[in-house]
This record gives sequence, structure tokens and C-alpha cells, in this order.
Amino acid sequence: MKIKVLYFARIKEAVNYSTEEIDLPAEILTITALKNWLSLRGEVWANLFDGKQVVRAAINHTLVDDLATIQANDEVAFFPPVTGG
Amino acid sequence: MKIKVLYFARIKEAVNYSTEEIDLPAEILTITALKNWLSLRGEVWANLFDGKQVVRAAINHTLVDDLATIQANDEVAFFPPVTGG
Amino acid sequence: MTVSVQVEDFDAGAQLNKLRLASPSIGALVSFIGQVRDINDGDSINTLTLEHYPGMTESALQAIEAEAKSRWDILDSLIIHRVGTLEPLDQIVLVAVVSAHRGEAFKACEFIMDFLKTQAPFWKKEATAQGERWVDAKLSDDIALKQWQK
Amino acid sequence: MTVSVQVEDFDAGAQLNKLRLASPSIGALVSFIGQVRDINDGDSINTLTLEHYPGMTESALQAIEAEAKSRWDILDSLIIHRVGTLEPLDQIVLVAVVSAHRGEAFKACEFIMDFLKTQAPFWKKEATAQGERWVDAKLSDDIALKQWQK
Repeated sequence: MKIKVLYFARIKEAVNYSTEEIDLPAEILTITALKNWLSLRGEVWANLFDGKQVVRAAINHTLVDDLATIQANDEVAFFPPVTGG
Repeated sequence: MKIKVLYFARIKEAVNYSTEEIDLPAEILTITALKNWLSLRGEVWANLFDGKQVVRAAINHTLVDDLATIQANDEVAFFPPVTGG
Repeated sequence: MTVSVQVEDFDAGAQLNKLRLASPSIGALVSFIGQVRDINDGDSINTLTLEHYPGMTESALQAIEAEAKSRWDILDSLIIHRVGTLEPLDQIVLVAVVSAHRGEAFKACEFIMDFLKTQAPFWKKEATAQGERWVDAKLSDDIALKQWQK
Repeated sequence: MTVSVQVEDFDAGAQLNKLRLASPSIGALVSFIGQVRDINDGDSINTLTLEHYPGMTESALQAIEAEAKSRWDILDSLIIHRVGTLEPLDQIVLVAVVSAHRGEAFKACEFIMDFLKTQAPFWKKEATAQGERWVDAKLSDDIALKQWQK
């Protein structure tokens, strides 16, 4: 299924992407699965999702936890803890 | 001893004084004693200090309780609970 | 730490800018503005007249500011309170506090308002269609004060 | 219930006047202004750049306002948050809440700030003499959030 993935702040800089379209394998159904699948891209990606830093996720503009389910055409975003205000 | 007494808000209207100089008998040493002494002036004064309404007191611009001691040349004020802000 | 008791209206925006621009170590500005409402206790309010105790008012407000500064790490504060006759939508009071971080400024500003409401010698008289009446002190203000007891 | 995410500065005084003058049933206006400090974590700050997640930011802020309105009896609220590159003394954010009485406005305003700090997708990058660095989220902000848990 096709999804859109966005990256922000230090994560955007680490992976050198701000946005990409991904055609996910059918078995990738959750944020955790997507993180693991992206980790296969190489060291930068593996380091990002190795659990040593907090990577928050949103689906369609709503903060979600890692067990949240991804559906076709979702907009998924990865970013560090927020620091506005 | 001579003191100055000020009245504010509904108390000022009740007694029809805003300020007066009083030469107190030597035995009037506290706010309570002053209230009792003023009550002897008549019904309006007696009603004011009969305990049915809260009458707050200040000595020299500081809120005090009824046991506070009055000294010569003090500025004593009587007023209802405050309602600013 | 500034206190002003005045008949004139104030420019809240100009006051807040002045307070926060005084130092780049200020990160947070919390302010309260009180205004005259058109209805109180079910009756329409034509005017609200504020009486005060000149001299004591200023020293009471300064004491409240000093107490706030002793309790929280605030950088400056401002209290402007009007007296005289006001109408609905008129500003009554401005309390503003600046600090490095927001938590201190929020607490100190609310503390100052709660103390002002119960300790500063102001009295309100309302003019309604039924005549004039003094505003009674509210039990809720005494309750609000209790949260700050040490 | 208004939200604006914008590059431009804002006139806090004009915004506050507009908010409080909208209704004579408003008795209390509580506001928070955040400004850029010149020192953070011991280093001098030249500029602060705010990145955000367009679309999600606005909906997160609207959700925070709606939650505040569901918890307290407030009459209106306003959030203005700037993005882009700012300097010390620049305004970052304005949160303002109006209500009949002060207690509700104080609580709702602090609630909105605490949620904004931890839920709204903004990220800060500081430029210091030593180069650029992302600002880390603060544990104290997570702790501040806990007081609002039901």
C-alpha cells in the first residue's frame, strides 16, 4: 500500500528527507513495523530507530503510539519530542 | 491619647464620617476596646460593631486583628471586607 | 516591582511590552486584566465605582508584590489598579509578571490577584437600575486565598 | 477559539483588547507571552528558528483549545505562535483566555501552554557562537503536563 512519510527537525536532518512516498509491503501494518522496515535502509536509519532516542509518530496529524495501525494513503510523520512555546 | 480614625465604603456611609481625630481615654488600648468605646455613641455605632457584620481594621496601613494594640498618633481605619480587582 | 493606583485608563499592550522588553533574560510574561462586566448577581450594571484607602492601598500592593517575589523566581512585576467610576468593558486592573520560565510567572500572577482581592483596600459600589449597592466580598475569594497558605 | 501559526510578529495589546472587548460578560483576561531569551543552557543565543508541521500544528492547537473549553467555563481563547527565525526579545507565542471570573481563565491559559509545549509539533533550533543546535525537550514540561491528567 502507498503511504506518505514526513520527517521533521533533527530527524529530517539525519535521514536527509523531508517527505517521501513509500509503497509498503503488505505485512507492514504498524508504526513499529514501519520503523523496523525503514531501519533496513542502513546505519543512519537503524540508529534512528534503535530506541536510544525518542522518535514520536503521527498518523494523519494525530500523535500515535508505536502500535497504531497504518492504512493506505495515510500521512505518517516521524519527529523528535516537540519544543515549541 | 490622640489617634486618627478613618472609615471607608459602607461603614463610612453608615457612620457619616470619613475621618476624625479622637482623644482616647487611657484605658482604650486595643481595636476591640476602641470598637466598644465607639459603640457607646449610639445605635448606629452599636449596630456597626455588634459582630453581625465583618468590620476589618487597619493600624497605620496594616491589616490587624481585634487584639492589636493602639498607640498614640496611630492611624486606625475601619472598613468592610475588600472587593477590588 | 511597580504599583500604580490611578483614575486614568492604561494601555495594556504598551505596559506589557515595556515589562518584557526590559531584559532578554525574560522568557515568560503572564498577565491578568480585569474588566467591568455588564451583569452582576443578575442585575444590569450601569457603572462601577471603586473607592480605596490612599496610602494603605499602595503599601498593601507593594507588600503583595514583595511576597510574590520572595516565593517565586520572578524578574519583575506590575500592578495597575484603577479607582473612580467605570463602565462595562472598562479595564479595572492589570497584573503582570515576568520570569525566565512560565511556571513561576503563572503562579506569581495568580497569587498576586488572589491576595489583591482579599488584602488590598478597594471597595466596589455598583449603580443598577434599582439604585446603588456595595458589592459584598465573595467567599470564593477567601477560598482562592487558602491555596497559597504555607 | 482562534489559532494562528505565522511568520509575522503580532501586536499583543491589540489582540488582547479585541478579545476582551468582544463581550461585556467577560470579567477576566489571562494571557501568556513567550519571548526569545538571550541565553539558554549557558550559551549566548544569536537566533532561534522554529520549524513546525503545517496542518498538524493548527489541528493540534485547535484540539488543545477545545479541550480547555471542555474543562473550564471560558468564553473565548486565542493562540498565536510564530515560526521562522527569531532573535532575543522577539515574541514567540501568545495564549490568551477570557472568562467571567479569573480562576477559570488562569487554569485554562496555563493548561493550553502546558499542552502546547508537549503536544504541538514545533521544534526549536538555536544558533550560538558555537554553531547550530536543536533544543531538547524538557523533562519539566512533561512534569507540568501531569498536573492536568484526569
